[in-house]
Amino acid sequence: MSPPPPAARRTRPPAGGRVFGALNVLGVYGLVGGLFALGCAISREFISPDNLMNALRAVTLLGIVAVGLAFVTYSRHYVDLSIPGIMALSGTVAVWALKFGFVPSLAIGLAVGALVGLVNGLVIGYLRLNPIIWTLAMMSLLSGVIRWAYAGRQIYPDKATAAGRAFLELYHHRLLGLLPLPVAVLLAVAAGGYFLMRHTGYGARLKLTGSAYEVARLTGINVRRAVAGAFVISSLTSAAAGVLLTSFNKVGAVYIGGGYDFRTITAVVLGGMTLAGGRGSIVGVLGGVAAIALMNNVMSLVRVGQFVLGDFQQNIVQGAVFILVVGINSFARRRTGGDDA
Amino acid sequence: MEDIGVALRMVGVSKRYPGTLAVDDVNFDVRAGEVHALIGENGAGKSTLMMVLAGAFDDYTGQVCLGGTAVGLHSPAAAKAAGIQMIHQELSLAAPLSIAENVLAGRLPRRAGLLDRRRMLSETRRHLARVGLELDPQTPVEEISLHEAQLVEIAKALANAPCILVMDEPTSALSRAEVQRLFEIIRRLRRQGLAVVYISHHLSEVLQIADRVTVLRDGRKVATEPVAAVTAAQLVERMVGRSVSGLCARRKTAPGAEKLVVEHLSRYGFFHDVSFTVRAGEVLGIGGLSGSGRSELARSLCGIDPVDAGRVLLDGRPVRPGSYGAAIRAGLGYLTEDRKTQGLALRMSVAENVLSAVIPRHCRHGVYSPRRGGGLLARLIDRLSIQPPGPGRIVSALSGGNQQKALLAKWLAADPQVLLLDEPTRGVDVGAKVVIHQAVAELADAGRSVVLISSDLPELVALSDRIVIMRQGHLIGQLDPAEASEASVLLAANGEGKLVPA
Amino acid sequence: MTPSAPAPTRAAARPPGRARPFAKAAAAAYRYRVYLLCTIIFAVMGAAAPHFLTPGNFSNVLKGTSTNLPAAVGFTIVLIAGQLDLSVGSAMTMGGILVMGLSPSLGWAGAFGVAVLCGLGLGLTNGLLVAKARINSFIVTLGTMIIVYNAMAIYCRGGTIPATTFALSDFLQRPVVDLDPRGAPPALLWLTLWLTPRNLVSLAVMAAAAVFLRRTPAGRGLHLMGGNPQAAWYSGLHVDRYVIGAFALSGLLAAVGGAVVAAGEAAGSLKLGENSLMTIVAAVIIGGTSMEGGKGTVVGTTVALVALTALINGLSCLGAGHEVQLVASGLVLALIILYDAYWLHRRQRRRGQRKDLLEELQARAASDPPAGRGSQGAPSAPGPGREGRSHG
Amino acid sequence: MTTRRTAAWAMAAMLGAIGGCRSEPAGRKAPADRAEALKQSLAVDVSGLKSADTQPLIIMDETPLQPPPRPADPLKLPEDDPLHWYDMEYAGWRGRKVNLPRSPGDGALGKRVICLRHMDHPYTTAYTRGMEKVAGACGIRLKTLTAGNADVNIQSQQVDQVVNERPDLVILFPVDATAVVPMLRKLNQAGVPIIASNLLPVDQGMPYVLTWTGPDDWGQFRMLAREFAKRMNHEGGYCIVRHMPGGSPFFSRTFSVVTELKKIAPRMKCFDMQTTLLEAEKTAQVVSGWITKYGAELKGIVSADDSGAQIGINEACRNAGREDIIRVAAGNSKVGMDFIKAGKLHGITYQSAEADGALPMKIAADWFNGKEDLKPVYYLPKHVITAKDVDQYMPAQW
Repeated sequence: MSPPPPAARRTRPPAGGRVFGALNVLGVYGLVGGLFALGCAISREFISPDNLMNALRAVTLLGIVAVGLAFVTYSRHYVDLSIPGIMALSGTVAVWALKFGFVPSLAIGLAVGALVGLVNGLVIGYLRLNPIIWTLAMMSLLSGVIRWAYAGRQIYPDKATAAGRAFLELYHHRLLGLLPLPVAVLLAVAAGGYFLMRHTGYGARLKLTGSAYEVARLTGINVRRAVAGAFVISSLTSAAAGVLLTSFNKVGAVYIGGGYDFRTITAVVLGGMTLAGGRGSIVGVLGGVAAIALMNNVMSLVRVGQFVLGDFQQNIVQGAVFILVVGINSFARRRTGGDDA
Repeated sequence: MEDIGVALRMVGVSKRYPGTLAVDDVNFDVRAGEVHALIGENGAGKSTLMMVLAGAFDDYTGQVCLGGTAVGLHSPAAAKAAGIQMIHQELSLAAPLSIAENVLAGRLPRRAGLLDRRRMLSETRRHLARVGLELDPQTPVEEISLHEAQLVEIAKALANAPCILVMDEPTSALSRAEVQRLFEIIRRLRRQGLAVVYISHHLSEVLQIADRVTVLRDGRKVATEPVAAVTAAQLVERMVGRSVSGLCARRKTAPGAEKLVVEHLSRYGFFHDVSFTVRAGEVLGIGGLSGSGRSELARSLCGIDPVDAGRVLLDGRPVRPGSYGAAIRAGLGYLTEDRKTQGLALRMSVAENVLSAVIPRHCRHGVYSPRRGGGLLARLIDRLSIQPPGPGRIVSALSGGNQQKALLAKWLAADPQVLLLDEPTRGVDVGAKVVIHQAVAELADAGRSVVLISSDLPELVALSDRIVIMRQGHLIGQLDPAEASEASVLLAANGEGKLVPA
Repeated sequence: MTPSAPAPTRAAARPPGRARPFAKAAAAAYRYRVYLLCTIIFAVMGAAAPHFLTPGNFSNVLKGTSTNLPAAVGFTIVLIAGQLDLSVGSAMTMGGILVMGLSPSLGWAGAFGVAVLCGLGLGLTNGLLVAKARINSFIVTLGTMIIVYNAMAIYCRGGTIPATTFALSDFLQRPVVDLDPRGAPPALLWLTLWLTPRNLVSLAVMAAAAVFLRRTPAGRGLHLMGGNPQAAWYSGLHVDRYVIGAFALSGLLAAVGGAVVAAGEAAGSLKLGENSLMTIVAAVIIGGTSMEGGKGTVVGTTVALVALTALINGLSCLGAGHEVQLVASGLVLALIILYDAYWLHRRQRRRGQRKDLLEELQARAASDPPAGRGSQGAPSAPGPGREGRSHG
Repeated sequence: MTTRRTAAWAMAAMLGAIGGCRSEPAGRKAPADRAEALKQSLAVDVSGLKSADTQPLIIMDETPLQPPPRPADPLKLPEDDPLHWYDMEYAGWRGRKVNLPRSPGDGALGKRVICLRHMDHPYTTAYTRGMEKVAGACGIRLKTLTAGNADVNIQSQQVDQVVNERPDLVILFPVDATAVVPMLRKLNQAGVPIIASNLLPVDQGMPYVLTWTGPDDWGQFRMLAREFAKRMNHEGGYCIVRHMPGGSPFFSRTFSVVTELKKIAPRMKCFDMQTTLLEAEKTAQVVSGWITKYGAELKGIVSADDSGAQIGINEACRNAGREDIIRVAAGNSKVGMDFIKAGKLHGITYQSAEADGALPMKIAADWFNGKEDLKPVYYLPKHVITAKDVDQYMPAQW
């Protein structure tokens, strides 16, 4: 989308491939550390486990989605704008499918999400359509279809059935009585994502595909499949988050997951995943998510004057920090001799 | 004083990149009405020096005088204003725009502030005619072929009526005839008093067109002397800093069994009805002019591009068409001619690039650990003497020659039964060339088959056991091994040689 | 080896030797796909939807178009420059809210001035961050989109700012030639009813942009820059200035658009530009502007915008719900870009084919059935077309 | 791929879309004779209709409207003075009207009514359901348009469309209380009778409408505030989760509580108020922040919505182990009522979505039948649902 700068200006980089990566990750964790210090300075309550737990809870689902989207960004396909649609769809379908029992409904929910991801993957990976535009169209289609299917109603899990109750409790379920399920899912997804990206053949192929598509193709890598895979992964995590969010909201409705598209890409990029593809890591992405969590939390603790629309100020600060951090990252990368991607 | 007639003089010019000193205190001058060749191995600083002229850097040191007056070339605009035009190695045309708008880029004719289309088109036609192109100026550049594009690039440079013309490898995609036409143009311009700087790896071209030649090595100037006074061998010696005994000894091997059989392979509009065989331990050279369909043949052969008719057999088993992955698994490999955009991921390390072709081999139960490839990697780096040897190096930090070695290493790592080499030494310095030639020879001696596509005739003749000739999309036959020589290849490629059926 | 008949492959089924009867028509259809789409929508809706093909509704469609048109034009310019501007929606909102908020104190002219200047400022900021700080435009404009929207939310305290008088609104909405809808002959109404100052402003903006992009050296330079920044740079163009300029224009136009809309609706609200971005992106892409830069026309964008608006409007004439409109517009966008991809694929497949070879192939296809093609002539025998041009 | 095939594709897309359209219900044919038509129309009795929660469908607040005297400049007064909000609360009460169209007086039978809704939402779905019941009973042909996702521009376009289609009456559910004024004016000038609904337009808009019907946000939130105060024993700090910006509830459901509590329970203190766009997650985050920030001093939370936002609030309280916090909210969604039954919510306003949709249609029918002396505003009755009487409002409407 944004064209390469004149090569003549691009300085010849010295050694050090993983320097950038490390630098990005360090960068975002530096931010996290700074926010942490700020929080401690601002109020005593900040450091309390309750508060930190709240901060974490607020971004658990965001984290789950972000890990998936990271693969799309890593493959140099920017963003999947159909994420909110996938979340709403999988959640709603899961509620509808409760009549087949609890586990089947979860399975069906995830499957539907993955199906959308597969379509995205096939169209973008195999037909080479622009990801932003296609997923935009897909988003419009999905939100239309959901409204159409449920005629503007929202559907409730039936409390009368065991499956319904189980579904409503899903979000609050605690593994071994202490670890909240969403957090567990996040940890699992993150670990899986990290392993997949770092330590599998797929990860290596995806990296080459993301860094240099043509090269990957002429190395005999099935680039189309690699890209399609990224979209399927992203849709799967979105679906999982969607089901959890639906259980949290106690209803399946079209507005579930709204705003997750841009919030997620913000977290991913903040975490040092460059839109140029092939760079960044899941660890960094988690850092980005943590940074957003702390930013919100700290700002909500600031005692600003009464009767202000605190939300708006918070967003402004977030937007500014976002641009700033990414700017510093790309600047640092240029300085260390990388390209401006 | 001696500045009389000197169009350009560069005094003590240096340019430092982070890490390296690319150009180190170079003095260089061109007289009006002379062609001054600039040669040297890759990474010797030729291109950097000329980019200084093109105004690509605002941080070079030293002095540049044009016609005796010092000028600062800190932006391309400044360079253009000073009458310096550059023909770039990698084309600088905008694909979606029309030829006309590319040729007249930056100086479109205007009437009453608006664009004057009629004049734009007529002017463009004139400029295209000079380089012998009859194309509609309104055709988008994305729809013309590569060598047409290169001619457009030249027309674009000439359109700006420069007083100093810098040509960086202008002939890489041109056919012989086109090269000759280009030389005619250059000679005419020289008579008109234009000062030309000519950068090339083709010593033959240099000796043919240049008046003086300057040799650079490691960013320093080694020598400047009139072309009449030097031989190719001497120039090579100065470039590499050591004497090179004949490029590569002619190999003699007893070919083994038939390895690769190509039957009536066609991709409509690119090459038709091509049939040949390659034996184990044999190097089959494919001669021909640029645009004769050799690369297209190679790409379709290993499934990168589609095949419309015919088939390919490896060890008697047909290779699934249209799937490069399958072809590689079957034992084929294709080393692309376009290193920068198709061969190497410049952002990634040498190790990652070299091992990228053998990812599955280093996976155990789904776990990929490049470390397993460490030994292989070290061997290859050592065998091809890739400099600097660090596997963690980012590829873009390597010189062209070493990048090419890395690219070859990638395919040696994959160790295919049949390796197709497309211009394996294009734009590569002599030192790297020797290494690559040896590697190819060893490959064949190890019983692998090699298909060599090269416009470098000495290389083609020296390395190949057999040479077949392609012309205008047809394989028109094989040279009699007895009398294969640069000359015979050239004649055959131009459709005048005598051939035996392949 | 014996010349055996070549194994049939999937592609061999249709040798390009055969002349394709519809080639011309298909090419034209692709070339003018936007107009085609627009015509189809008008035809279908005109046939199906009550009250659709009436002067009143036509002007209604154009009003809907003009709402997003200036911003869409700006977006097109940025896309041609090879960048992306997600902040157009917020810029519209800003223009609208500022005009309404400031007009009591500064008067209409003053308020417009300030609003437009703010738009320009936003654009410049985007441009500088992209060109000088070298941050990806997707990221920059995503950030400014959020910042500006929330700044406006604070400015109008989450509410909506009404106009103090209806005078300007009436002026902007009333046709220049004001005929009585009941009395006047429909033919005249068709011509005059949509000629409101509000629409005219948008049309003027569009026309100016079209001339700028097609007929001025600067405009062509923008294309060059988007198509190949390096080439532009070597041709002595100031690439950064073009990038900044493109963003500045986009911000400015979006603000103008927002301001006009707010003035016309006699109210500036946060929701003004909220849903514009998606519509604009869809329209610009359907209009044939390429995400890779260097390619695109504002006329195409305009027609596409008309088509989309007509689609939505027609559907609601049919009483179709929001969901149907979403599905329909999604489908149209999807189909168009699939169509594009298909054509790109075909072009790349044919790119670089040699004329002489194709002619030869046709000659053969004429002379004998494709099956026997393999056995035709020993490879070394001189065939037809051999001595053609030295290159294809 | 040829021209024809492309065309075919596009056609398929269109027809597919058109296939899904809800076409207007036919409605009974009105007899030619006006008197006969009127007689038949008057014969229709809708009082027996019930909404999904088995409550009567046609309900309205009969108490006469008597607004207090308007202060010179309300906005000069402090925000916690009820009269600061005078123009918002008593919008149009003074009943000033401009060129209202006369009733045709020939009966509702076979009349065409268009309803412009602000967005797709379960509430509006129930709202439309109620409206359709009445329309069906009265033989009125109803067509419903939705302004996209609460998009002012689209609503404005749909208003133009209505002007173009000239129905017998339009029921308008504004996207925005202020931005709707010019639209009302335009419809009024075009001679289209308007009944505004649910969202009370600002005062400047009221002259153009026959009347307005909807929930009495100010009134019922005062009622809710009194219930809230009672449960808080008239002391302690509280916070308010606000409605979406842009609508009147954003202010009414906030400041009616603030002003009322200032009057009846001066010892209660409002710590903080924020909009969370009614999103559960966001609300949970904000409320958790409040609980951390104000700790034990925070005794109660008022919410502008008992579904999404309330879920967030309860989540936060549950996580912090602060089930003791007193919670009241607006609207009677299923979620809210379940919370009431579960004791996690102590009071919600009864706002029957179906009745909200039925009332304007009923009044439209009366107007068609010749009833022209309409009140400037018709409120739904005010009531606060608590654990005591929640059962009689089940099953919830949405």
